[in-house]
Formats: sequence, structure tokens, C-alpha cells
Amino acid sequence: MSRRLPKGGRLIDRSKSLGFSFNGKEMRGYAGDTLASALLAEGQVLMGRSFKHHRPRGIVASGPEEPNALMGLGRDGTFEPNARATTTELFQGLEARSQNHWPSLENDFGAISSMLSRFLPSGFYYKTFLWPRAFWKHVYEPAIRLSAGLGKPPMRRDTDHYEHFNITIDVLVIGGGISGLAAASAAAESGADVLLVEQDPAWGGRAPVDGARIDGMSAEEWIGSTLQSLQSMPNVRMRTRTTGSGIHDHGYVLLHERLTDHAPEHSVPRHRLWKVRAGQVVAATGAIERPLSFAGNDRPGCMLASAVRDYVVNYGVAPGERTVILTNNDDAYRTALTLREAGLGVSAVLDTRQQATGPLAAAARDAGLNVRPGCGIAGIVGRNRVDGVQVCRQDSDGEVIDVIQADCVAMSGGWSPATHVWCHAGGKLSWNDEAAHFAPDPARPPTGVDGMAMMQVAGSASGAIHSGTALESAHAAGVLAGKALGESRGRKAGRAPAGEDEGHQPMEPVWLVPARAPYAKRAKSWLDFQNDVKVSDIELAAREGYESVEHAKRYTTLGMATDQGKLSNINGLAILSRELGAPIEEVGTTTFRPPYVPVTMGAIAGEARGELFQPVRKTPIHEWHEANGAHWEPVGHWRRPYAFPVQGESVHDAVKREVLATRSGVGLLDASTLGKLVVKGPDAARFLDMLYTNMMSTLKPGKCRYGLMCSENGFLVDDGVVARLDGDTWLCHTTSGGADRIHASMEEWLQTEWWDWKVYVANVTEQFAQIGVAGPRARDLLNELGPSMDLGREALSFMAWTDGALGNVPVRVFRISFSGELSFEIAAPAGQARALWDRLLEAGRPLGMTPYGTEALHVMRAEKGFIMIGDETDGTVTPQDLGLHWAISKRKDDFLGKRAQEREHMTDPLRWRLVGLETLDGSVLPDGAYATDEGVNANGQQKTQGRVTSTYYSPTLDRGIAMGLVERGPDRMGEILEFPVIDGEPVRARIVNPVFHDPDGEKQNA
Amino acid sequence: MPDSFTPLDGASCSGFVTIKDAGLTGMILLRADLGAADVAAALTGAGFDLPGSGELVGGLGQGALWMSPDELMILCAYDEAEATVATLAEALGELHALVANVSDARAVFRLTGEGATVREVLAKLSPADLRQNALPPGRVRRTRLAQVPAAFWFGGEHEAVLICFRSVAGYVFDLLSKAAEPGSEVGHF
Amino acid sequence: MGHYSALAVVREAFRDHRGWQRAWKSPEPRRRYDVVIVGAGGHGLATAYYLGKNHGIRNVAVLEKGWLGGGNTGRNTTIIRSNYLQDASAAIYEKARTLYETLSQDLNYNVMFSPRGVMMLAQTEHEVRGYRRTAHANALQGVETEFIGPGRVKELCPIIEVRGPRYPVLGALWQPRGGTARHDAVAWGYARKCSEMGMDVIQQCEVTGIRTSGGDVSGVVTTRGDIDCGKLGIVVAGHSGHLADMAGFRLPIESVALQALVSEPIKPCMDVVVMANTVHGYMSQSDKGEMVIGGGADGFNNYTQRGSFSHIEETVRALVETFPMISRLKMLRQWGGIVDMTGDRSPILSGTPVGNLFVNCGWGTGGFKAIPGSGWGFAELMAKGESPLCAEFGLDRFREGRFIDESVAAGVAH
Amino acid sequence: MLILTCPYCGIRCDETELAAGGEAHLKRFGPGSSDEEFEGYLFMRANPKGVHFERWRHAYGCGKWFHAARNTATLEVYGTYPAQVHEPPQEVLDAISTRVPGWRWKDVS
Ligand SMILES: Cc1cc2nc3c(=O)[nH]c(=O)nc-3n(C[C@H](O)[C@H](O)[C@H](O)COP(=O)(O)OP(=O)(O)OC[C@H]3O[C@@H](n4cnc5c(N)ncnc54)[C@H](O)[C@@H]3O)c2cc1C
Ligand SMILES: NC(=O)c1ccc[n+]([C@@H]2O[C@H](COP(=O)([O-])OP(=O)(O)OC[C@H]3O[C@@H](n4cnc5c(N)ncnc54)[C@H](O)[C@@H]3O)[C@@H](O)[C@H]2O)c1
Ligand SMILES: Cc1cc2nc3c(=O)[nH]c(=O)nc-3n(C[C@H](O)[C@H](O)[C@H](O)COP(=O)(O)O)c2cc1C
Ligand SMILES: [Zn+2]
Repeated sequence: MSRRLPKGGRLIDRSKSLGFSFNGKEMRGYAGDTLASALLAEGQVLMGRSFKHHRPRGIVASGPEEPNALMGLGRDGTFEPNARATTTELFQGLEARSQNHWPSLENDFGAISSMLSRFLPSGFYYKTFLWPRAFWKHVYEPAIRLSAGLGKPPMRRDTDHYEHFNITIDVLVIGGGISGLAAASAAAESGADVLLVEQDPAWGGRAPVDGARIDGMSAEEWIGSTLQSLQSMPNVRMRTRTTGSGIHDHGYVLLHERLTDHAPEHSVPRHRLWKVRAGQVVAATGAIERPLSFAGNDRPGCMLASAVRDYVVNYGVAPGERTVILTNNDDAYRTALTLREAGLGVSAVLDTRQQATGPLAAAARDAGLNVRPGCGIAGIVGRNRVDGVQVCRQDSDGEVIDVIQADCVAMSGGWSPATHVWCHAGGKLSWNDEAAHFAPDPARPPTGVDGMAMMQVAGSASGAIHSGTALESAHAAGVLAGKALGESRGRKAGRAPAGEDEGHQPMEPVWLVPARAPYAKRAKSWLDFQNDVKVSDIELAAREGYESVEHAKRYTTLGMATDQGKLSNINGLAILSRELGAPIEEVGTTTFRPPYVPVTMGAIAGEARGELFQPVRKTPIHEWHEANGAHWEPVGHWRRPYAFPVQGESVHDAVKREVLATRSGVGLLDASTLGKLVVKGPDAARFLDMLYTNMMSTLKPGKCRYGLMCSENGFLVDDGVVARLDGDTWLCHTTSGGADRIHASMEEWLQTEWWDWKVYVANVTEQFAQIGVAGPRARDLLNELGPSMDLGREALSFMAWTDGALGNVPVRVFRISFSGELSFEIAAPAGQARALWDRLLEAGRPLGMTPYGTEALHVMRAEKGFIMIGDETDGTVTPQDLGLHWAISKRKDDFLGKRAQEREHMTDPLRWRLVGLETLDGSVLPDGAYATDEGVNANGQQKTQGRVTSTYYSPTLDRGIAMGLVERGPDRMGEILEFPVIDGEPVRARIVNPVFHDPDGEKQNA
Repeated sequence: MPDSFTPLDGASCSGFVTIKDAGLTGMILLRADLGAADVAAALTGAGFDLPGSGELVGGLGQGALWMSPDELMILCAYDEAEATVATLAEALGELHALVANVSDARAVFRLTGEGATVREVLAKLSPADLRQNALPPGRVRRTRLAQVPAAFWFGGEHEAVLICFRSVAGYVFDLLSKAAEPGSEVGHF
Repeated sequence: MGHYSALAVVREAFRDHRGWQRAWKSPEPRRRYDVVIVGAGGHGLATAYYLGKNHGIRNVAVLEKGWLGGGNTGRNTTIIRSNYLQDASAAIYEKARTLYETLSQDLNYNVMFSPRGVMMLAQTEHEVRGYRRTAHANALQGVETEFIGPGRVKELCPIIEVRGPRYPVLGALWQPRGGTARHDAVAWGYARKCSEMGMDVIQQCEVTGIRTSGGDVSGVVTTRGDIDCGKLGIVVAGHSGHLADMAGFRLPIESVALQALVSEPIKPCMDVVVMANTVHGYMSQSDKGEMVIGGGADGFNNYTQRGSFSHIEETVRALVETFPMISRLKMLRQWGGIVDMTGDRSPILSGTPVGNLFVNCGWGTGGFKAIPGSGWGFAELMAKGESPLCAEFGLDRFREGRFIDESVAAGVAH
Repeated sequence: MLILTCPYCGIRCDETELAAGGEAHLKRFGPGSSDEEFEGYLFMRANPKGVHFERWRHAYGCGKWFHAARNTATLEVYGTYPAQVHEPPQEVLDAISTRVPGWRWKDVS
């Protein structure tokens, strides 16, 4: 049965009909419809099931506050659960499915829980499921979880993409109702740059529906002309479909813009997350109507009075043929009049106030409506929807005095300013007794970086519910926001627009209908529709001592659903205050947190997905590695070749081949990721002596020295070769991961501690690629490239460096070795590195030259007993632990870490120290294994006396080799330790010298 | 230097903004106390114009960017970088300074587009205030581009130059290309 | 207080749930207690509970400036695990985990401890080695863990993208008996038992000063009057520095905001807790259906319970990469807590320069899981002056260089 | 999200362009200091709920370290200044005193 009215619907375009489906059923609506209005128009009342009791649910609201009509939209890569039908714009082909039922929306098995609801009050699960103990994990929890959740999880990769957008702006106005428009105008007239955003597709907010007159025009006309004048101002920007999502400290605001949800188009970003740095923020977010608490208020057909009006006026849809209005204020009479005007039946207007004397009530009476003051609703007739209303006196315990046939209840409990965004960054509220709502307290605003107010509120968001006062407050807010910028732009805002409303009779707060409703009714009076929290639940919480509003929230889950209590919170805390006998302002609200409306995770991640998830740092030789089958290993943001398996070869075999080829011939390594820092100045020597544990000031130009760096806390943090370039210039190499960190730490010391020292540092890591050439034939290979300098044994001795050209590329050659072989590291300008690499490959082909990866590098260094930062060290290891005493200068008064290393525990003779480990059976010790000691400690844990830090199969020795830290290790050579292995026999290993290969270092000196 | 190549080797991408590898560029890092009169005299004496705080003089090929109170980036032709390093070193003589050729350490992009579209593409990735009056031609901004450091300036209203580290050139190129995809214009500035 | 059981719920159902009594009393403070605990978070309440239960000390008050459980105990991502590397940590967290297994029965309050399993993904070779090491250590510490391969990871948690592309999952450290618990219930359950034992849990009572005499603590000044005590335990997490200040000493602590967020609820699709330290994100699904997600900590001191959005962004980015399916879920709510970070990121359970004054703090980003063990050990320390569980967590360690550094094996420590 | 002005380049920086560096005006203790002094230098931190002096680096910009005087409870920033000083400049101290009557330098540390 179509509920579409023959005429009306200011937002729909009847000339554009759109097909969509709901639970597989084909339906039609119009362009401009929301999914909710289109479903209502198709006569669909039942929209879903509630969270806990699977109660049948229909639409309550017409905006993002909707708790019930949540849908699964789309399919596969565009599937989205929990989409609000009320904010989902209709498009051709939209697919929607209702949620939280099985097997079907109409016949839901889970609805049993509704019948058991008296056994399932708030918090029942804290009191039950206790025995038998094992049942919790295996029976109870699985059962609870089965009923958990609302929508289905999306299972496919999202086919859409998202982006971010950063702006700085003087004034951001959130909310494009008449107040937002007025505030934006005032701020813009003052000369400020203004961004005005509105979450809906249309401007104007409530006023066009509510029918205010402004400056002598209809609301719609005024909105049109104001929009026009705003658009003509060069300092104003405007966006619809953009929600003010979160206000963060220092005026940082997130906006969530939906670009294609209303017209799917996958080549365009689906959402855009705006990061706004705003000088001032104006909240013109309007107000949200409150439901009333009466028995059966959750039946499909019970709606907010304003929503009923919205569906009629905006979409030309009749939520009901015969509506009962239940109200405690004048505003709902507008709904009555609107319905009447649209030719729809209004069975009665039940006004909980003893008298209904305002002009709107009079107009309703004049229109022949049945206005019944002092009345409320005792109950709802009907199961899956409203069939009738039982009327009672408000001031009673619910004795039914009448039953009215009705298919819709339009309820209004008054309006609560939408203060969420005001509160996000610390703005406080105060209670207004007259209007019975919390409104922003201008004396306690959220403050910005200067400690001054960073927000203003405008219009009904400020509590100025009626158009006249709303516009005044909005204009003032806009002026203030413009002014607060300090730098007056020499312009002045015009006058405030004048709004006129009908006079109003004051509302009368009503938190329960009827006032003396007995338990049975209170247990059926819903506060939080989605989470099934009823009046009786809040009362129970209070009775059980969950008196703090925060306890009550968490005990009952009030306000924790996807609408975050936009409808339920105030009603809930009013009930709590009643139960506690404390005034509402003392009870207070729970904390408002971002986002205002849930934000898509994809939008938060923005562009950072897939290839752009994180930067991949590439060396100048990266492409070659890629083309030659590199097996990658992430190292920081770099990707380094772990090994180069050739066709059919396992990674393990590749490593073995690379090691053997290097040891017997020559290997080639891309070492470009090593950090390279130039340190220069009259105080550079002194500075490096502080940074390194070694003495760097005594290094001769032309020479290199292996250096260690400790943190001020004494632990080894980095190592690398330092070369002295000239009298006052050093080049410090760091680990691949260490370059930026060590550079930053050098700057930190120079800028914050020794700022009078004359030292400059430059990070030239990326200027130079570094290529390692290692192996007995290394020199032969380099000589093939016609070096411009002498690379002979004497001319370029071990631990020396020289400049020159190699294969026509300008290079610096360091004779250093991490593999233990004759080895050169060649630094070349990054732009020419690939050419050099190619030339080396070519020249090396006859020599059997083999590129090797990081794992071969690691194996070779382990064979030599060289430590590796991150393997032998883990932030708790000192150079002394590693037997590196030779690299710790005794002659220096001070260096970073020196004082720390003097502390009691650091000099403990029982510290674990570095040794080699050799399994008795030649096997490879497991990574990270611990050596056990006798007995257990005070906490019953097995005692240990050492652990493996690096362990490899050594191709050179064809057996397992390892290094480890062992209690008094170096003093215990030859002793045998036992390393238990998970699920296996313990492995026994002997303590040996950690240098397994060429202990005398003859090869590197070749 | 015939062997030299830029990390993106001439790549370009046309969306609503065109992103192009700006090619080989001479870049020299100079660290010295820019506020010291002797440093300023030495540099101007050798023919270098000094930009004020946050500014640039000249542009790619010849110019200088203000990087910090004690750091400039001197721009010159790629082939002249070594010679310029020598000139600078000579001019500064015994003064406390550090000069290094970093022409190969960075990637340089040219971004061109109609109206304020270039600002828009950058605003998708950088937190910098990109309003015209906050970053007019003649000023340079060092900032963050998504997850990496970058610097950029506007040559004119429709053109910007962006510099980032060499190793992340591919990442930055992909970021910019994505941000400039037709259909994702924002229309804000 | 009335015993909780299914039967009791049924009984009450037939009298409109009118018979339920208060879970805890709200007494006026008395003038003096043997022991005063400042801070009614999980750790403070558990300390009081074990003081009574294990040591017979029941003349105890727990003072809370706000609502009990409203600190970090009420705002954490509820991950419980004990697969720590260092012996001292493994001991106290494993003690806690074991106590969690029976806590619902002990407290007669269902804290919904859900030993669904916790996995920490290894996504670099470095992490693989680190977690293998932890697995070895755990085996000797009596903590049941296992290093599992990517196939098993996918089996246990099908929504993970194990193939990367950026950081393929190389394996995981798996603790099958780790899990989650209902955080609020932990505080409420302990409070109810404390109250039942005759202790006073006093809310809306802020400690504003600490009184000493002759170098020993003698009492506290509160917003509800002065209270004398024989011993004082400060258990106030992010506010520890502030309280130490009142007592005239400093702590190696900085208070920073740590954030978390939840998605809208969806049907169960994730049965385990997953932590991905390379990319910095962790996630589990609550019994209600939301994805519970932990964010990063700010690098600066902060008392606002709000953090910087960049951490939320970073976390969500990491998780969208690890669990591509969450891209189309929506963030429902984000919040922050003020955590107390020590110099080595391990807690402090210790005496102080003031006699009879003890501190339990520094749990930083990961103390929810420790609540029962910490309460057990700290109660012992307060009652007897020493406790093996606390022995290595003394304040002296910072002076001696005897750190308990857990960052060694894994990045974050939740 | 904090937004601080770098005193070196005058740019209002988003927190994501900065790196936080902990308490400012620490005095370094090296060899020869007592265990207590050294412990204090490395670990003991002013952790006030209120006015705090802290270090920041304009990491994505000019690279300079600077100090900020900031309130940890309200996040108000009283001023930023270069890090190469042993005490906050007078105008920053004055700014704090105006906003926090009765506050005095050294009260916190
Ligand atoms: C976002 C987030 C995620 C986390 N995730 C995890 C996790 O997954 N797993 C995990 O194990 N841990 C996690 N943690 C850490 C964990 O929450 C804390 O370590 C733990 O809750 C600390 O408990 P507590 O009792 O010490 O402190 P709190 O619960 O903070 O209690 C301290 C109490 O002291 C009160 N107090 C303070 N000052 C005073 C005063 N002057 N007078 C009286 N009372 C005072 C406070 O109001 C508060 O109630 C997380 C923390 C956060 C913030
Ligand atoms: N008589 C009553 O009881 C009553 C009650 C409420 C409103 N009104 C009427 O409402 C009008 C008040 O105008 P107003 O402008 O103050 O409120 P409004 O409700 O008309 O406008 C607020 C606008 O802000 C938007 N908005 C809210 N939160 C947002 C967010 N976070 N991000 C982006 N957009 C957001 C809404 O979609 C809406 O368009 C007057 O006409 C007044 O008469 C009357
Ligand atoms: C494990 C966990 C799950 C939560 N689930 C929800 C939820 O489903 N809905 C909700 O609104 N808030 C949820 N919250 C957040 C709380 O509402 C609240 O934000 C948090 O406890 C911090 O308190 P505050 O925001 O009042 O400061 C959850 C919190 C935690 C710790
Ligand atoms: Zn700066």
C-alpha cells in the first residue's frame, strides 16, 4: 500500500523515479528520497530488530539520531552494515537489507528473548552464568556472542577509496540551518574566511518544515536569498553532505564528507575526511527532539513528532493515516496541523499539560482537532505495529479511559540542543529548568591554544529554540567568532535577521507517561530503543547502587548504541535523577565523545592503503633487485633483498650459495641504506668523543674506525664505521634503521645541551649509494673497472678510505669488512649508482661474482663473531656485555652512557656476556632459546643463565653456529649449557669463542 | 654526468594537476649561521642572494631556499653542483660552515594545474596552511606530505615545485598522482 | 548483599526485581582506618580485596575522587595476556591471568573473563626472532604460549590479511588462554566484595593532601575531611605523579593520554584478540559485537582524557591494512585515558621514602590484565613489607639500572 | 591535536609536523654525579597537572628544538621559545603569571 501523498514533498523530484530493493523485494522511490522515506512510502513499517530483545522496530526519526532503521547496504566490496535509512539517500539500484533477525524480519527466532525479557534485566549477565565454571567459555559466552552484534560483517575488500583534505580557516560554522546561515553571514561580513558545512544534502534545517517567517519572507525564501548572498562572497565556502564529526583540541576539527554515497561512482573517492584548523568554530547544530516514555513506545509507528512532519513535508509521505499526537509542548501541534493540511487523519492530540492554551493549540482546535489536555498514553495496541492507543490521564497510574484507533503515534517530549560538538573538547553545559534541557554554558566554553573560547553556539543548539531568538543568537555568535580572530578586518556585520514565530505556551517536562506508571508499564517504556534499555532498567541500576550517571550508562548500556543516546540520554538521566531524588543538573550527563555520527574507518585511513599504506623507501638499485627476484625483507621503511633465489632455489639454498660464492670469489651487496652523517666544525672532534664510546678525535684523516654509540642510559644503541674526511670533518656511518634516529639525536644534543659548540651535521644518507664488494677477488674486480686510484694492499690499507673514480663514476672507497673477507665499500652519488652496479656486474661475470642479500651478510658477520644491533642488542645490553671493551675509551672523562654504566647493576659481575655457542651435534640452536640453570626462583619460574642472540647454519663450516649472552660467559669457555626446546629434547651447546671463521683476520687483510 | 638519472627518470602523470619529474637539479646544502654578518657578506660577495626567513630567491637552476636559521639549500644546474660547492667553500673560507652536494639525495617534482588545483592536491596530503596569503609565491614551506618530509613553493599560482627525499620519490609520485585523479577535485581554495 | 545466581534472577523476575540490594554501600568516611587505599580503580580495589581475603585486614577504606572504576579500568581495551618476556613481568601477569580464570566465582560476579586466545603477529624477521625468544622464555616461566605459522594465524582469525602486501604475516606468538574480560565488571565485582567484607568504598572523595609525622604517613586530607590511617597505598594510575607530589617525593612517571575506539557492533567475526605491533594496532571483538581497538599514546604530558587524533588515524590505518574488512565499518566512539608511563615502561609496586606509604603505579598502557595479580602482590607487600611478586618492581631499580624492559621483544605492551 | 608556533620559523605547526621531547630545562648529570642526581636527571620528571615546560622539535620543518610552556590540564599554550636557554624568557613567565595568578617559576620542578 503506497503511503505517498498525491502532492507535496519539497525535497523529492517526482519526475525521477528510482528503483531499489529491500530484503530482495523491488521497490520504487523518487530522487531526493531517503531510504527511510522511500520505504515508508512503500508502506514498509517494520525496519529491523532491536539489539537485545529482537523487538520489531520501525523508523523513529528523520535524521542521524535514528536508532532503529539500520540497514545493510550494497553487497560484496560495497557492503556496509548499520547504515541509517534516515540519512541514506536513495539511488537507482540501491540494495538494502534489514538486520538482526533470523530467519526473516517478520518471523524472527531471536524475538523469544523479548518474551523472556523479565528474566533479562540490565546486568543480568553479571549475576548469572557463574556455574559451572567451564560453561562460560564453552556454552554461555558462545551463546551470548551468537546473539551479539547488529549488522553483518563486510567480508570483502572495500572497492572504494578515500582521501583527506587539510585546511586552515578563520571560522568554521557547523550546521546549515537558518542559524548556521545567519552565523556564517555575520562572520563573513566581519571579514573572516568562513567554511559552512551541513550534514544533509539540503540547506535550511528545520525552518522550512516548521514554517518560520524571517525578515518578512517565508523561511524557504529567506534561505534561498541568504544562500545566494553567501555564495557571492569570496570569503565563504560551503559544503553539504559534510558532518562536523569531532572537535579536537586547539581548534582541530574533523569533517566527514560523503561524496558518492548518494550516487555510487568508484573512480571518485567515496568519503573525504577534512582536517580543519579553525580559528573559531560556531556550532549551529540545531536541536533534537526527545521521545516520550510510555508503555509500548517502541512499537513500529511510534515516531518523533518532528519526524512525522518531515516525512509529510519533505518527502510527501504519510507515516500514518490516523495519527495520535502525544506532547508536552506546543511544537508537536505543528505536526498535527501539517497532517491535517495534508489531508491525513489526526485521531487526537494528547497533551500531557493540564492546559493547552498556546496559539498553536488554538489553531489545532480551530482546525477541528481533538485536543485532550492532561492526557497520556497507557499502552499501545498492536504487535508488530501500532494499531491503537490506550489513553489515560497523565496524572494517573495508567487507568485506560479511552482506546483510539491509530496507526501512528507522533511524540514530542521537548527539544534538546545538539550540544555534542560543544562538549567534545571540554565545553560544559548548564541545565535550563524552563526548557528542561542542557544547553552550552557560554561561561565554560572549550578553550583553544590561547586559553580563550574557541567555540560559539548559534540558534537552537544554544537553547534558543524559536526562530526569532535563534537568529539573534546566531548572528551574535557569528559576530563574536569573526571578532575573536583579533585582527579586525575593518568590516562590520549587518543586523541580525528578524524571525517571527507564533507565541508559545511553556513546555512542561514529562519524563514518564503516565506520571505514576506502575512497574509493568515502566518495564515496557523504552529509553534506548536500539539497546533495549527501559525505564525500569535505569531504576534498577540506581537501586543497586549504580548511581553515578556513568555507572548507570555502563550497567544498562543506555546511550551506547550506534546513535550514542541522541534520543535517550536526557530521558534516561531524568529517570535516574527521579530515582535518586537528585536534581538533573547534579546527576549530569555522560561524556560526549567524537564522532558526532559514526565515521567510516576507510575514511580515517584515507589514502594510506595498499601501496600507499606506508612509504616504501627504495635504494637507487631497488629496481635491479626487483627484476632479479629479490626475496624482500622490510627494514624500517626500506625493503632490502634478503636473498636472490634463482629459479627453483629455496631461500635457504640461495643464502648458502651467496655465502659460499662470496667467501670463495666475490660478492656484491647493496648497502645503500646505511646511514651517512657528515659532522663538521671546530668542535666536531669533541662532539664525537661525547657521542661515541671510542675516541674519535684521534682518528687520522684518511682512516676509519668502528664506533659504538650508547644511550645516556648506558645501553648500546648503534654502531658503524666513522671516517675522518679532513681536519674538522668526519663521516659517521650508522645502521640502516639508525640514520634518522642518530641524526635527530645529534641535532638534539647540539641544540639542547651543547648549543655553544660549533658543529654542523648533514644527513647525506640518500646522496650516496653504497655498494659492498667482498671476497678474495674483490680487488681484482675493482681493478677491472679502471680505478683512478691505487686500491692496492698498502696504498689503501685495511680501515682506510680514498676518493677517486671507478668505471667513470666518482666514488669514495672504504676498505672495511663486515664479512671478514677482503672487502671494499664504495660510495657513489645515488644518481650514478645504478650505472656503477651494472658495470660491476658486468666486469664480475667472468669472476663468478654473486650479488648477496641481507641474510648472507648476517651469516657472514656471525661467522666472524661480529655483533649486530638488534640481534646481540635489545636495549638492555651494554658494550661491556658484548666484550667490546676495546671500543670503550678509558681516557675520556665523559661520553653518553658512561655515567650510566657505572651504576650498581651495570657493573654486576654476574651480568650475561657474549660468547660463541656450538651445539654438540652440529645442529642449529633455535632462535631465542634460553639456557637453563638449577632450580626455580621465588615465583616458581625455572632459573636461566643465558640465551641465544644469533643462530645460523654456517655454510662455511657446514654446521650450526650461534652467539649468545651467558652469565659470566667469557670466564666459562668450554662449559656445556643446556637449551630446552619446545616440544623436543634439550639441545646441548658448548661455550666457545664467538669468532668461528678466520680468527686471525688474515682474509680481510689480504 | 651522463650516468646520472633521477629516481623517477622523467616520469609524469596527468590528472587534474600534472605531476612531472623536474629532472636533474643541482641542490647544495649549506649550513652556517645565516644571521652572522660575516657569513652573509661572504655569501653575497660570492654572488649568492640570501632569502629571508621562510622565503626563497630564484628557483630551480639558480636560487636559494631558506631551510632554517642556519641552513640554506642552494639551487643550481646539476652539472654545476660540484663547482658551486667549491665556490661556496672558498667564499666561506675559515668561517664555520658545512657545504654538501645533495643533488642526488632528493627528488624534485613540478606540479601544474588550473586555478588553485595545485594547492588542492597538496592540501590532500599536507597539514600546511595552503591559503594563498599564507603561502604566496616567494615563500617556501617545509612540511609533511602524508608520511614523509617534503618542501614546496609556488612559482606562480598554477605551478609548484616539490622536493622530497630520493628513496621515497616513488611513494610521493604515487601519492600526488592519486590526489590529482580527475573527479576528486575539491573546489575549496 | 545477596548472592548472585540464575536462581536469584528468576526469583527477582517474579517480584519486579525489587529485591536486589545495592552492589556496594556508599558510607560516610570514618575518622581512621588501618589501611587507606587511594584510587578505586581495578588495582586499588583488588588490593583492598586481597588485604581482606588473604591477610585478614578489613578495616580498610578505598577513596575515589570520582566514580569507582572510572579511571583507566573503565576505559581500556581489556586485553589479558601474560606472554611477557622478563621473568618478573611474566610472574605477576601470569598470576593475574590465573586469578582471572576463577575471578567470577571468587567474586560471585560475572566478570566475563573470556580466554579466547591472544595472538601477537610477527611481521618482520626481527619480530619472528623476538617472539620465538618470548615463547622460549614463557615455556620456562610456566606461561603457555606457542609460536604459530601464518596458516594457523589465518585459521584462528580468518579476517586477517596474512599476505600483506606490505608486511606479510610471518607467524604469531599465540597465547591460547589469554583473552578479554568485562572491564567495568572487574571493578564492580571487587567493589561489591570489599563492601561485603565491611570495607568502605567511598566515592566522590578526592585526596588533596597527605599527612606525615616523623617520616611516616599518618593520614590524608580529602574533600570529605581528614582521614587517619596506619598505612597508605597510592593506586591512582595517571595521577600518581600528582599524589607523590603531595607526599613530597617524585616518581619516574609521566602522565600521557592513551586512546581507544570502538566500531559499531557487527555479528561475531573475530574470535581472538590480535595485536599487530609492526604496524601499531590491536583489535578484538567484544561480546556485544563492537570491534574494540587500541590506539597510540601521546608523546606529551596530558591530563585531559583526550588524545591527539593522529593516533586514531595511525591505528585505524594499520588495522584497515591488517583487516581490510573493517574499511566499511564505522568508528562509533573514541576516548582517552591518562596512563602513567615509567622510565622502563614497567610498573612500580614499592615502598617509598615515606614510611608506611606504598605506591602501585606505572602500569601505563597495559595494567588491566594485571589487576588481580597486582592486587594480590601489593596487598602482600602492604601487609608484610615484602612480596616475591613485587620484589623486582621497586623504585630503587631506576637508580641501580635494574630495569625491567619489555619493549625488548615486542613494541607495545597492552 | 596541539598546534604550536615554532619560534624559529614562525609557522603554526600541526602536532604531526613536530616531535615531542619531554620535560624542558633538565640539567645533565654525567660522571662524578651521585646515583640520586643521575637517577633524577634520567627518570624523575615534573609531571604537573598545570603549567609545564616541555621540549619540541619542528621535525618536519626547520628541524629546530624549541620549548613550549603549556598547561597539561587545559592545553593552553603560554608561549614557545628557542631551546638554547636555561630558563624561560621573562615574557613567557609574565604570560603565565597573568593567566595563572600566583604561579611562580620553579614551583613545578
Ligand atoms: C585506552 C586504554 C587502553 C588500554 N588497554 C589495555 C589493555 O588492553 N590491557 C591492559 O591490560 N591494560 C590496558 N590499559 C591499561 C589499564 O587500563 C590500566 O593500566 C589499568 O586500568 C590501571 O588501573 P588502576 O586501577 O591502576 O588505575 P585507574 O583505573 O585509573 O584507577 C585510578 C583511580 O584513582 C582515582 N584517583 C586519582 N586521583 C585521586 C585522588 N587524588 N583521590 C582519590 N582518587 C583518585 C581515579 O579517579 C581512578 O578512579 C589501557 C589503558 C587505556 C587508557
Ligand atoms: N519550536 C521548537 O520546539 C523548535 C525546536 C527545534 C527547532 N526549531 C526550529 O529550528 C530552527 C532553528 O534553526 P537552527 O539552525 O538552530 O537548527 P536546525 O535544526 O534547523 O539546523 C541545524 C542544522 O545543522 C545540521 N547539523 C547538525 N549537526 C551537524 C553536524 N555535526 N555537522 C553538520 N551539520 C549538522 C542539521 O542537519 C541541520 O540542518 C528554527 O526554525 C526553529 O524554529 C523549533
Ligand atoms: C571495552 C570497551 C567497549 C566499549 N564499547 C562501547 C560501546 O559499545 N558503545 C559505546 O558507546 N561506548 C563504548 N565504550 C566506550 C565508553 O562509552 C566510554 O567512552 C569509555 O568507557 C571512556 O569513558 P568516557 O568516554 O565517559 O570518558 C567502550 C569502552 C570499552 C573500554
Ligand atoms: Zn620551525
